[in-house]
Amino acid sequence: MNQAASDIALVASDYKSGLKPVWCPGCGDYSVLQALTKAMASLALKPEDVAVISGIGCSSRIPAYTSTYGFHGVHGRSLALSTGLKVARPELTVICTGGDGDGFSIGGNHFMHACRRNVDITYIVMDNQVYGMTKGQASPTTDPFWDSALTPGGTGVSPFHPLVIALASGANFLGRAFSGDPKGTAAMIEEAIQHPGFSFVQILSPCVTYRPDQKDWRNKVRPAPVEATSDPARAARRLMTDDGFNIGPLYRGEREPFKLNQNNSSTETYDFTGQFEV
Amino acid sequence: MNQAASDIALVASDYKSGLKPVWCPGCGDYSVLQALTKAMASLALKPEDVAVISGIGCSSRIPAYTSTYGFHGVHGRSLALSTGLKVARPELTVICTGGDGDGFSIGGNHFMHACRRNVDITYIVMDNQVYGMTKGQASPTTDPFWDSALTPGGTGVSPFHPLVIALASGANFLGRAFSGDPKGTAAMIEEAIQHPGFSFVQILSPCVTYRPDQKDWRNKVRPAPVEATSDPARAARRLMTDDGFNIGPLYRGEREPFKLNQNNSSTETYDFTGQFEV
Amino acid sequence: MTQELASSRSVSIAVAGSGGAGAMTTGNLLFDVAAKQGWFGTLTRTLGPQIRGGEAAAMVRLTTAPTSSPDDFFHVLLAIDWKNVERFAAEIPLTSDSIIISDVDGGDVPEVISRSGAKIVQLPIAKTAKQIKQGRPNMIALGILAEMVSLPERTLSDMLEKKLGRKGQEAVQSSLDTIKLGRELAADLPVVAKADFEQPAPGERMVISGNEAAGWGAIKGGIRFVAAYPITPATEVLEWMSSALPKLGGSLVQAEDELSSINMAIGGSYGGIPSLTATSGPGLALMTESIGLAVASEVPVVIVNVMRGGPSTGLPTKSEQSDLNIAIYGLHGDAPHIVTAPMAVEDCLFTAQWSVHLAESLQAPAIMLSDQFMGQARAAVEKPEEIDFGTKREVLTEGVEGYERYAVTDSGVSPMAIPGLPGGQYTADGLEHSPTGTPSTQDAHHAEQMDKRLRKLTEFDYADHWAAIEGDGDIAIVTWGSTTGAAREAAERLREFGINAKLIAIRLLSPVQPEKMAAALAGVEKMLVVEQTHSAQFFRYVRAQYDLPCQAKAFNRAGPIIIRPGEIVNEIKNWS
Amino acid sequence: MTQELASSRSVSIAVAGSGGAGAMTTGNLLFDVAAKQGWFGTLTRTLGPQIRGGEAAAMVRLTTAPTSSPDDFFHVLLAIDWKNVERFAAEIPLTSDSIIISDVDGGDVPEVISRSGAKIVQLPIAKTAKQIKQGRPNMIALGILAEMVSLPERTLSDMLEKKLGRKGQEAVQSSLDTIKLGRELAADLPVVAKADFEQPAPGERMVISGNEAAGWGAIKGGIRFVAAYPITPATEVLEWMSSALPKLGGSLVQAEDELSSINMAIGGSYGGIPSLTATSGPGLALMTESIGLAVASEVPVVIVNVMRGGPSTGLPTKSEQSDLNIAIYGLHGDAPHIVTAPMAVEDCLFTAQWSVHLAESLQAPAIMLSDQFMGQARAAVEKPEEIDFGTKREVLTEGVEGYERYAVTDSGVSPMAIPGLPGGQYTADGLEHSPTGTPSTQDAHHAEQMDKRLRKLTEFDYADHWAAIEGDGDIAIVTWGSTTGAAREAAERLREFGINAKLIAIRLLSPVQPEKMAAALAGVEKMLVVEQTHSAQFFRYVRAQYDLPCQAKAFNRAGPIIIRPGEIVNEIKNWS
Ligand SMILES: Cc1ncc(C[n+]2csc(CCOP(=O)(O)OP(=O)(O)O)c2C)c(N)n1
Ligand SMILES: Cc1ncc(C[n+]2csc(CCOP(=O)(O)OP(=O)(O)O)c2C)c(N)n1
Ligand code: SF4
Ligand code: SF4
Ligand SMILES: [Mg+2]
Ligand SMILES: [Mg+2]
Repeated sequence: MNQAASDIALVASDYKSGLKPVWCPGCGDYSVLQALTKAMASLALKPEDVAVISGIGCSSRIPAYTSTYGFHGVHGRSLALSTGLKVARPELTVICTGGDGDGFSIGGNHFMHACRRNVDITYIVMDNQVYGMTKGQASPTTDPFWDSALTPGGTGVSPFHPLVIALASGANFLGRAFSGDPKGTAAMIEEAIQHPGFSFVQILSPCVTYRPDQKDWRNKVRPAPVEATSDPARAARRLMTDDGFNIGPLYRGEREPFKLNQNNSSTETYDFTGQFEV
Repeated sequence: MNQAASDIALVASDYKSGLKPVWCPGCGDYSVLQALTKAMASLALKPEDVAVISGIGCSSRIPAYTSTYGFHGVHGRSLALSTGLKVARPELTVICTGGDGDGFSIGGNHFMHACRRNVDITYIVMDNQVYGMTKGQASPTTDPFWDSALTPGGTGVSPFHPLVIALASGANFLGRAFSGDPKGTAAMIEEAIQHPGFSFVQILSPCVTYRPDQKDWRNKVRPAPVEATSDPARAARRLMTDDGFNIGPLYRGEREPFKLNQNNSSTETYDFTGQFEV
Repeated sequence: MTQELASSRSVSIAVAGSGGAGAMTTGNLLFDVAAKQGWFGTLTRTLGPQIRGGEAAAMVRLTTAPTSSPDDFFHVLLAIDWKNVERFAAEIPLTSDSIIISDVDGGDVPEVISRSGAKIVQLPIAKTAKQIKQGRPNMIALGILAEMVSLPERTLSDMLEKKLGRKGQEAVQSSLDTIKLGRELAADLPVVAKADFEQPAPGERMVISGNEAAGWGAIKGGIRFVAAYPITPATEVLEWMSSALPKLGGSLVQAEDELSSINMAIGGSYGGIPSLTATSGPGLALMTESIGLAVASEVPVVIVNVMRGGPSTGLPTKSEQSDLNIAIYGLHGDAPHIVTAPMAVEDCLFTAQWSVHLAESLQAPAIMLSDQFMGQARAAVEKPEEIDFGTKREVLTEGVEGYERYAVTDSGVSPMAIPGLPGGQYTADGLEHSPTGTPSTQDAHHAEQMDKRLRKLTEFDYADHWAAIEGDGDIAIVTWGSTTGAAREAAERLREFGINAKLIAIRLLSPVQPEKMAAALAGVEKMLVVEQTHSAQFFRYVRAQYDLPCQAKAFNRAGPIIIRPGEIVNEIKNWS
Repeated sequence: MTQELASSRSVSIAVAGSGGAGAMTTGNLLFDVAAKQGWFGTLTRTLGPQIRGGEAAAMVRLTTAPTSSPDDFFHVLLAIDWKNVERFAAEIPLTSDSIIISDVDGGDVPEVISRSGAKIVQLPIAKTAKQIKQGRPNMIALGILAEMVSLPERTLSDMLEKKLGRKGQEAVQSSLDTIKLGRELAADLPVVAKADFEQPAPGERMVISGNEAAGWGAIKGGIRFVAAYPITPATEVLEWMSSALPKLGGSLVQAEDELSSINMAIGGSYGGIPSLTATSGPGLALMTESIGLAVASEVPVVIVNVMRGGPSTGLPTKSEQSDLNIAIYGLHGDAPHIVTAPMAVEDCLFTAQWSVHLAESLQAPAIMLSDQFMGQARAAVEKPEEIDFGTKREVLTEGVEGYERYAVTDSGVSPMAIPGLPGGQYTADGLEHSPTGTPSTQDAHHAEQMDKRLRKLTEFDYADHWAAIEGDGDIAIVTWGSTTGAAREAAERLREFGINAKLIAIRLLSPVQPEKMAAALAGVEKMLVVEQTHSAQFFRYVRAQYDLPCQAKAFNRAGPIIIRPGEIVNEIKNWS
């Protein structure tokens, strides 16, 4: 981006790199990119102070489509990259992104532990209930009877509930958005970025290629009937009976975020010799 | 074991290999071994039809101390070993064992997904809220302010709640036991083995060496005030407010277990040539 | 088609087009019809970066006798359109003898293509297609190419019926009509020497991909349990097996990650059921810790690793042989295990079956290194013969007092008790152990178990499956994996030039076979080590592991441009 | 002590005892007091299988000049008791010249020990200890040994005060009294030639472990962020750094596993903060996929791998050099990176600092291979000099239009933008990419980025830090890591025998240095490659990577029995 740009107000398109996405026409992730860039513009974040981190998957291609710093890492490890970056460089805004396979299957352990650790990062998962990139296998959020070449007739395994796990693990902000509503999604991302500690946003983002049935989502989603609570037990009760289509902020926690390293002065010296004297 | 042995009733000691444990004198894991062997005796399991699987840690040494089949695998992967074994050999009783570090830190992803998958195995975690084997670092269940050489002053991270995560992920039986009560622990293991699907038993098993403060547990534990429920939402409410010292069965689920492979006849042949004709 | 352009025994054709143009359909139909006619050959494809439906090219080589080599150049490049063709132009080498066929309304031939000097023929492809209702340009293309290789109408229409039948009779008819117009267009080609082609060898062909063949071979070898985590380009091995296994009472579980899939497979095999997983570089990297567990605990397990371009996520859709190092050396500690590699699409069948046999017989993990090129290629080959390798896992058949799971035997293999057997109970362990399996840090135990685990591999009789050794001469082309095809064709061509070249293509990469290699190298003065890596991994491996009685030189290149026989011929001719 | 038993410049003493006997306390106090007196040397320990408090032996070598070699035999084995001594008897070699000191009431000397033919001296250790209130046999042992090496009373009592002071004056006094009785008991030893010892070189000693030295070196090199997952024998690197880092504004995070720790470190470093993680074999295996990411995305990161016995969980408390292969070859794809190895406890400091310098300068991962032997040994050494390697990470200092993160430069190093810099925004990628970082599967991009990533490593000037080359002659001992000590001592002894032997100990294992190696090998006719592996990994590595102008032979052995200088001397003497 242009150096002068930071003096004038930026709009969503300033947060796009201009690189043409590899996504299929109609993929929900286009709208997520739109929403993310809009949220950054609303918050007037300096692109150079933001890092968008991801793993591997269609959705994980998003960093390169923004004009911020980015890191397209390996499959499943985006939260670990994000944690290291944020702890080492607390002044940056760190946004971790990816898919349901990346985040909840191979990356499931980091998801749980990132929630617990409560480092001040925002995690955006584009949930399409499928492995898009590898051409259509079941992900943890896939319906047990969804047929695929790898698991004919379905996995038979009940779906993973990311919001419940995040809550039980200690995430500090939870929300669900639908990519078909980029405005609402942008607002949600905006709030998530601002909320201290670990924020998690599940975005229902249809895969038009391997899950054409998800066209239906548009008719299923609805605003969550009640305001987000800050009481974990109440949030748990709500989320456990939630059918997956309530949209909006669902939990605003008040946990103390992880204590970040606030002093990176590497010019200081310290003599350790004394420790090794006999 | 002696071949004739299967004709006469076995007692707990018949399920011990006689190998001297490497554990420190007073370690809680001795009582877990006692309870496990007692449970197997009560169920009159044939030692040759049982496999006790583990990862790495003090607690993970338990398989070799039993007279059943055993597998002391690598750190954190015991549930994957167990799943493969049970799916391939459904007629065996598969008992997975290990510690809080092995199961909830490095093994956390397999824990979540094993709960979801609901394969009929029993998972016993000897929770001492510390990495014993590597000489005293914080585990996921450790208090945030517990001081250690690796995290002086504590990790500052709120503890992982294994039973809540197990419930949220879909485990079918949940219980908590205290190794100081080997009889109750044996009864719990017995029930867990019998319960269909994935059963998880958290056993508070003190580390006398690195957590001498856990002597206190004896005074803290108490029987759970209410009967185990089969309603996940109710169980969630209870577990989320639980202080970690309620002992007993806490949830008896009714989910359909994972459909195991019921036909291992490898003598059958099938001609696939037709698939590749042009 | 002139003699210079295509030999009478081989023709190579590329069909390119942007997303939706249907180039792959054209290529696949052309290939299937040719196979039905008795042609041998290979079809590979190259894709743009789009997740789905972007530009693509089908690359077909048809031959009258079996071969797994690509040719040096394409005789024909047919471009349905030119969009983004620069993304893979380098993968479609042309000469001034080649013919470029493109749409007269499709714009100029891009410079990356035209600089080859190939003859350019512009035909009214799109316009002609419009003459038919729902007529598509890619069917015009198919007609042109079918005419060029003299494919009979009848075989083509039968195939169309078979493949497009479910779209309804109207669609089939429209395609046939369009193809017909294409055939007519071909008449306008400058020289089309149809009659020159030899008849392919008689017999029925089978069309199979390397990934399917690997899955099938594994099942023939006895695999009945698979744990799977998808990854390009290995997914098809798993997908094929998921439908095939239940037919034989086997099963497949989708795992949460590769750490899980390898351990599930080890668990199944510990239970006595031959087990497998398949992956590619990044997944293999995640598995190495647990493959080491299989080494130490002596549990057989097969890992099919379909290589793609590295490092890191690298080039997931492109081929390379650069996982050789990790497959051989990637386990921590001294961890002897088996590494095999098929040499061609159809050899995936043999080598997978053999790999299961080795893993089971030796109670050790076997990594089979396939690659994207052969894994995802479709090959027209002869139907396979039935093979039976005989011996299987040595199991304890009756319980014994004081059973020693890791007994130090002469062969190094110790009878394994399978859970369920009374009196066989033991605990498998990844810690170093005494013969009973009890953990031990004693030098004597470590030394004897290390010796035993190595000995069982080195003492085994691998018969002559360890390598393909063909021809004789003082020059050897030493290679492995999918470059074998090109190396074999190079050796043949060199012989035609009067240079006696020997082919040594290694199927068993680990353990090494020093005596057999010494015999193979007897009389060889120069060896050219051919491989598709950037750092000459195979060359260094050969130097490290074998005493070389001759000069050795590497001819290596990273992916994605495959090595072609003419390049090898040149290397050898210019080696003074 | 006779001249034959211990040279006047070196004495080796082992103290063994069962759990609770306090053998380690005796060994540590003896060592610290000797260090205070100006002795150099090393203390290592060996343990039984118990998690804590089982049988143990402290193995001390004291020398008057710096050395990192073990001696061939122990001059003295003092056994407080004999329980389970067979578990590590092989690690304490004795000769008929050695002295075994044991308790007269402690039963017969076990056969594994007595068969050495060493002189056996039985003293009333336990009984004498009982003369003092709370007197402990291990303090009698300390008295005996202190007398044997002429340690002054005053230094010893000061040290006791320092180490046991917190237990109260009474405890200290009781210990001192017990030691005194031990000293008196030593009078009954057959020959104690105290006066024969040379004075150690003047100057103050520092006592440090390799793991501490590695942590300190890393911090000197600039590491300010560490991600940690504990594993034996690497945990102390992390534990030491966790307290040290905050003093310099750095921080450490405990990760949930090694997959996380390596990625956290890469994340921190991507943010511009030099970052590190430490692990051992099993953990390194889990990290290789992501180390490959650091290669492809060109992010510096340091991985300290403290080797233990393999394969699999193996022998966590024993030393081996068998992670060489995985460190060099364990990444999938062609993934050039840095591998270094310190040669001794104190060299962990230098090599760690240098490894950070290399990783940062070359924007690549550096794996430093330490091992259990040097990592957990305590060494009495000279205080280190300050070193400054100068140049650091090349960063973009000002934003530019069209910034190319992966610009193809002559050096191969491209200026890296650090988040926060306006106009430097880019996306780091593990997929192959164009110079801007945009994913690309094009051959031209792959080739140029592969060349660049290799070139930046091969073109760098490693000065003469790449190896230690000492002496001259037509025989070379080529080695690396902690066997360097023994190799150096062997070369010295050979020179005394009139055989000119050259030491080549390699600190930079990757990238290879062909020209420097050729120069080092000039005139060498035979090289003995010495290493602690079962499969001669280093020997094969040397053959693979270097053109050897001479005969080469491996002298290798798996752990846990370390290689001793006399064995190397014999190998060379017997090499006809
Ligand atoms: C270690 C490793 N295993 C497997 C893969 C193959 N892989 C790439 S993306 C992907 C799944 C992507 O699914 P998701 O995260 O849901 O993203 P989507 O494509 O649906 O957006 C897999 C399995 C890989 N790249 N690396
Ligand atoms: C891959 C790997 N990482 C780290 C280790 C080191 N390690 C061994 S046991 C252990 C933790 C054990 O803790 P826990 O499971 O709670 O068992 P406990 O000893 O407390 O019973 C660790 C980190 C290892 N063996 N392998
Ligand atoms: S495959 Fe699905 S998720 Fe991937 S780009 Fe296409 S529509 Fe989007
Ligand atoms: S260290 Fe703790 S957990 Fe390990 S054996 Fe000792 S008491 Fe038990
Ligand atoms: Mg997805
Ligand atoms: Mg524990």
